[in-house]
Amino acid sequence: MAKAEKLQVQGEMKEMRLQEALREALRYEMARDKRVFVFGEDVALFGGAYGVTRGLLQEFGDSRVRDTPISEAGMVGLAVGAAINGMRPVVEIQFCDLLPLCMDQLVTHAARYHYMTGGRISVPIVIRNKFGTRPGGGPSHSSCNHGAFVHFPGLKIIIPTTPADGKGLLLSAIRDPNPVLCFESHHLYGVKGPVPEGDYTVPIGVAAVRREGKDLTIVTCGGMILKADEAAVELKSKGIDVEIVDLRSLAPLDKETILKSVAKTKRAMVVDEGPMVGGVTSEIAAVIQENLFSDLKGPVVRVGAQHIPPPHSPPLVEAMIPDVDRIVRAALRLVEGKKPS
Amino acid sequence: MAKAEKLQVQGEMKEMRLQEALREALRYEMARDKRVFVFGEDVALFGGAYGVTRGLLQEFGDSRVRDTPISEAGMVGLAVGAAINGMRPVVEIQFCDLLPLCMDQLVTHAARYHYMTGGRISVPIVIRNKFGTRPGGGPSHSSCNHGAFVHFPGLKIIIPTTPADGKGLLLSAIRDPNPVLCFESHHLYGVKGPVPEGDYTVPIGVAAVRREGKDLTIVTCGGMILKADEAAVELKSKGIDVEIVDLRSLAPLDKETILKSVAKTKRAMVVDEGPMVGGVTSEIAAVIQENLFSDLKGPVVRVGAQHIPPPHSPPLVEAMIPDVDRIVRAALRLVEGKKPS
Amino acid sequence: MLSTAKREEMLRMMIKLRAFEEKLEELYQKRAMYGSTHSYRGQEAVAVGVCSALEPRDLVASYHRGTGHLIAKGADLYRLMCECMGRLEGYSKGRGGKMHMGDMSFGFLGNTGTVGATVPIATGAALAAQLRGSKEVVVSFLGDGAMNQGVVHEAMNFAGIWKLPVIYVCENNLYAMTVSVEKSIAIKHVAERAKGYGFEGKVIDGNDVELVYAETLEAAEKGRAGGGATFLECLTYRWDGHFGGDPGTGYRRKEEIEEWKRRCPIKRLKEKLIAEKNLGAGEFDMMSAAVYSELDEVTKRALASPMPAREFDLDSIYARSEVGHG
Amino acid sequence: MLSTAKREEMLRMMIKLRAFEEKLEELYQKRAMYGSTHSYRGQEAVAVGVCSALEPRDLVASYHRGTGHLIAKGADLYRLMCECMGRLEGYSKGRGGKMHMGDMSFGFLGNTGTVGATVPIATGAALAAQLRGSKEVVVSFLGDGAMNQGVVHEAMNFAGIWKLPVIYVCENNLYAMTVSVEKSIAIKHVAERAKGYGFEGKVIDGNDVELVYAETLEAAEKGRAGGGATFLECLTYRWDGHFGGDPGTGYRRKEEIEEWKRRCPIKRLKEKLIAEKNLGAGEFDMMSAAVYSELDEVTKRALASPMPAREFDLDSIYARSEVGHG
Ligand SMILES: Cc1ncc(C[n+]2csc(CCOP(=O)(O)OP(=O)(O)O)c2C)c(N)n1
Ligand SMILES: Cc1ncc(C[n+]2csc(CCOP(=O)(O)OP(=O)(O)O)c2C)c(N)n1
Ligand SMILES: [Mg+2]
Ligand SMILES: [Mg+2]
Repeated sequence: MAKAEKLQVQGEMKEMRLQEALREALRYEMARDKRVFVFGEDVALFGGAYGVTRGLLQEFGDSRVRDTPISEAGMVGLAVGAAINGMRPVVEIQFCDLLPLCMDQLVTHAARYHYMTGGRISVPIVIRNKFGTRPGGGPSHSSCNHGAFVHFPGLKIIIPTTPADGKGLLLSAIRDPNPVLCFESHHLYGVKGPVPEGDYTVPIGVAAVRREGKDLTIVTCGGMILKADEAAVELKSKGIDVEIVDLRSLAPLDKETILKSVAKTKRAMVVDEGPMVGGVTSEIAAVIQENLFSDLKGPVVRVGAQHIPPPHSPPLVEAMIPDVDRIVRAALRLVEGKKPS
Repeated sequence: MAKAEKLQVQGEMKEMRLQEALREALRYEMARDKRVFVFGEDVALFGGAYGVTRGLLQEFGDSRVRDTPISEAGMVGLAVGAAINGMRPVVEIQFCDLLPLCMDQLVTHAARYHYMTGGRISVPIVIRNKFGTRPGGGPSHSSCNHGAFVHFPGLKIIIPTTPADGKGLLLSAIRDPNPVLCFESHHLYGVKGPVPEGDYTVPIGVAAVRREGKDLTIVTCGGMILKADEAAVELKSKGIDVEIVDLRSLAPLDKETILKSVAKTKRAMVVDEGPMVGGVTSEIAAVIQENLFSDLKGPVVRVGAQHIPPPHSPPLVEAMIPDVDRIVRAALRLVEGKKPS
Repeated sequence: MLSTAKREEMLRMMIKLRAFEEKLEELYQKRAMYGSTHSYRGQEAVAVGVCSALEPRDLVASYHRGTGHLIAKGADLYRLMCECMGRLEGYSKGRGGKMHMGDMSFGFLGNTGTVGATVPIATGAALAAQLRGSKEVVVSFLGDGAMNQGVVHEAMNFAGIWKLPVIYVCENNLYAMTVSVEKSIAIKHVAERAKGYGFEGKVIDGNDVELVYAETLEAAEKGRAGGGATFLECLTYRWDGHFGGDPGTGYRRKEEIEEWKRRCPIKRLKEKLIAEKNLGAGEFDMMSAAVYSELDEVTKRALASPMPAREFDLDSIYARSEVGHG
Repeated sequence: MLSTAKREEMLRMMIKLRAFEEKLEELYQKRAMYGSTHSYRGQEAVAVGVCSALEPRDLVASYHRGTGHLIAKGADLYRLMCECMGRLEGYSKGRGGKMHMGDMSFGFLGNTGTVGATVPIATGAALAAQLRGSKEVVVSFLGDGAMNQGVVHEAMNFAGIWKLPVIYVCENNLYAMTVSVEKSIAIKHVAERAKGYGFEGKVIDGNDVELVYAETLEAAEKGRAGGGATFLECLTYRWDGHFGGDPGTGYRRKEEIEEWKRRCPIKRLKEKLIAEKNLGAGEFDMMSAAVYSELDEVTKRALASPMPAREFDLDSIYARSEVGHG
């Protein structure tokens, strides 16, 4: 990233991939807290479809690291029950396209338990899953449905981008007394960065300003941070100074950071890998215009995925999800003050 | 309604409740098209939890009107398969809180089949369900989650308000070659209105202007039409002339009608019974400000449900969902040009 | 054999369950409670037989027809009544209503209006017990209708492969709302399905509270000893309609209802105790009167208790986090 | 007994299935196809035995490991290959890839990457046949792993209560990705579960194409005659890793793999035909060579075919409505 967020830590740093940083969080917390355990399809013997849980079986044994049958709804339901009875389960759902299978347990049960029992019960579970649209993934394996969950009260939702955030947010999630959905980007698993050692947490619900600028705020999350950053570099060369807000959490949403940035730049764009319609871009656009209407120099522009299922073939995927060029063009239109066509 | 939409029909009219009008559509189409059949929990012998399917068993027999086990996901999956193999299933899901149980079949399968088979297969199913927040319903029986489905490409979504639309939209839905989700408002089932006899359809994807006005557009859907209308009457007495757009369909969304109205009134409010965050109000606010930014005299204001699960106790429900007073106050703030607090 | 004292206690508890439903029905008619009732009358022997066999540390999960399980497991009648009435002093502060409660202080994992949804939750609670090596067992109450929910199948499979200390108590009352079990299941006894998950399924008379007690005790001991799950299909019947307002006769024959009323679980134990001379008819009436008057009392207090304020509290959706960030 | 011609046809088909996977693996290595492979090598007798016993009007639904079912049911190799490569002339115009196809012209209801999701769809297609009184039967292919999905349970229950003409062909290849069936199911044979739905479950040797054929024929006749569903658990094995790139050895013993390779379904039928003197070794080689060269040919054409344009088509999500509004 052009200008990485300064980490607020003194301790040692280690360079690692997001994938490894997430594993670090799991290892750290499993060692510290006996209540934490991990289960999911292929997480034990195989180490997880994306290697995040690799080595945990060997380190913590097959009672706390469990392979499961293919029963997503059951997995989440079991996690809810185990959490209510005092444990801290971390579940891996192989990819976010499978979340609809456990939707009832997630949105009606895990999410509502605290409220609907008058606060008597809370449900500290973490549901990790991979998301991201890419060639070859196709309609059942490469969705970005993180935006849909924002609509359901009671869930927390995190989307780490940097490896440091991967560790820090996941650690916070495991310690959080609420159900937390962790969306891990396919595009970022392999990206390296410095990660603080030891007990390092990043608060849920706090966005990060990844790049400072004065002409335009781009609000984004997940894998799109890479495209937004590239676009910012290109726009810089065209004399447009972009500020990038990385949401990190979708729920609670850090309106303060978003609004503070847009109040400064007076122009906002929301970039997301998920479908625009009814998604993250719409919510944030609505919030910004509602709060900063008279400050804005132009509409809040949405740049998200086209409203189709994620396709298989490379050119179709490219046409579907935002790329640097779409972001740059939208920025130019906005700054030049023209209505987007 | 203060000013009912003029029905575009010559034929006979009959006064009936929404509930009966929906039944009319089912009866009409079952008689006309042998491929249409109805199934769901308690729809046959009992006539449906809300009486919509009453009498169909007697009229069409137990092969075409079937009671089912409590298997929501299975029901939708079976409907998809029956549709692919040439039938026109209409499924009743007892209330929208149960839709998360069949989410995978709905959003990944029914919705994506046409796209992902390159158009070779289509899935003409109708999924009817009740929605609406009310005292005593509580967290698993009285949600409004219609807004969540907008995010998933491939579904059509209808929300009839008048009995005439109930018949006309449901008839269109059954004839549509795509999966259609029909949200039926708890608050409107019993409301009466004139319904054309015979073959009467209302196109999916076309909103209705229920009341004309020049100062402010209220965009809404479902049960909230009643509150919006009451608010309009009250605002009229305060000298504010409200135009009401009843969405009728959420997907496809009739942007044209919405934008045309707001282009005229230059002020917009979106009222919805579902949670504001990530819902219908956000999507429509985003669309309006994106398209009409420079015409607007103020931000697009969202008046939706608070971000909590639907509660059981009457005062909590009242505090959660929009009422006439909240709408009126928001309208006054908007028209007076102050920023909403 | 069970002691007389224990059996009297079960008898009193069954009366309490019944009295509660009758009171609730009365309040429903008067619109003093919100939402629907789901009367447990007729099924009392299941909740009472099961819960009497459990230890206090044991847990239960329930479903929409949950009032019986709640009371039998030890819920406070006042708080329960308040919740039905949407009062602030209800278990869920009026947020949940009678279908949405949970309180671990008396081992109640929760109930919900989504048929089948607590079955995996109960199973997960049993997993927690196993992981910790604590010795509680978990009872998952479910109706016959819930047997056809996918997640119930998934949960039972987990219980089978991981040998979890859970007892599935299926209250087969022959109907799911208006749909008879014969229409929705192609075999005579759903207990048969337990075999497919690798544990035992038994069919028992659910109106015999002593039998239910004994079978639960056995299953609980097995679970505690690491022997895994048990499925108990308890044959029983609900006397009333599915919900308040449903006479329950549109889809059931009068004779069937009458026949099952003759098999009343309360009458059965009462007559047995009387025949054994362990209970006098007068004693029974006194016991019953005491229960009913307790309920009158509770109802009066609940009716006088405050409603929640007409305000929403955004914070109420999250438990407060104790995580500090260094 | 089956005619020699029929058996030769099945042999040729099995070779075709295998050759296709090998070609796909080659293309995967060269990054000329997109997404992952899910090799069907080793399981050919199931798809071929089943589909050979079906009539053209009969339908099948498949899953992620679906190439075998597609080809055996009559998919055009060129269109199939194009789809794997994301080409415009693929069955799904490059939108779906090899896990997402459907074409009723050869009775293929579809496959999907969501384990278990096509099982209710197949069941619903059987319901359509029943409602119409048309006589097609439907085969629902599924893996052992799919047996623990909730919706599969729900679907099979529907098949049981409504006596639907569907055959569940469970290809038990002992693993779901890396998780062995013993870890995920507590009984020896999942076929046992069919009883809980009220229909027959059989365990058969899934590497014996003639047996698979015979059992399918019997089940199909039963279904057509109104006798309802059948569950066939076909014991088999996948030779390769779960997906391209997985050597398949991290969670399986080498000896196990070797043992199953010795039970190769192709070798088995070939040797039988040779032993019966119904096939010469030379004839087999010629048959094989012809299949492989057909595939080379198809691949070449597919590689030369156009990719879709880099554009999105919003209309593509809906089928065009023919409803007029008066
Ligand atoms: C998943 C789900 N589907 C449907 C309903 C509507 N419903 C409420 S209770 C019920 C019947 C439940 O039957 P059973 O499980 O046998 O319990 P019983 O009511 O007989 O005690 C139905 C269909 C629901 N609440 N949840
Ligand atoms: C619902 C669902 N869960 C998990 C996955 C990831 N996954 C893909 S294939 C597979 C294993 C499937 O095993 P099985 O059904 O036995 O079929 P096989 O691969 O052995 O042919 C898994 C876990 C998925 N695609 N869908
Ligand atoms: Mg029942
Ligand atoms: Mg397998």
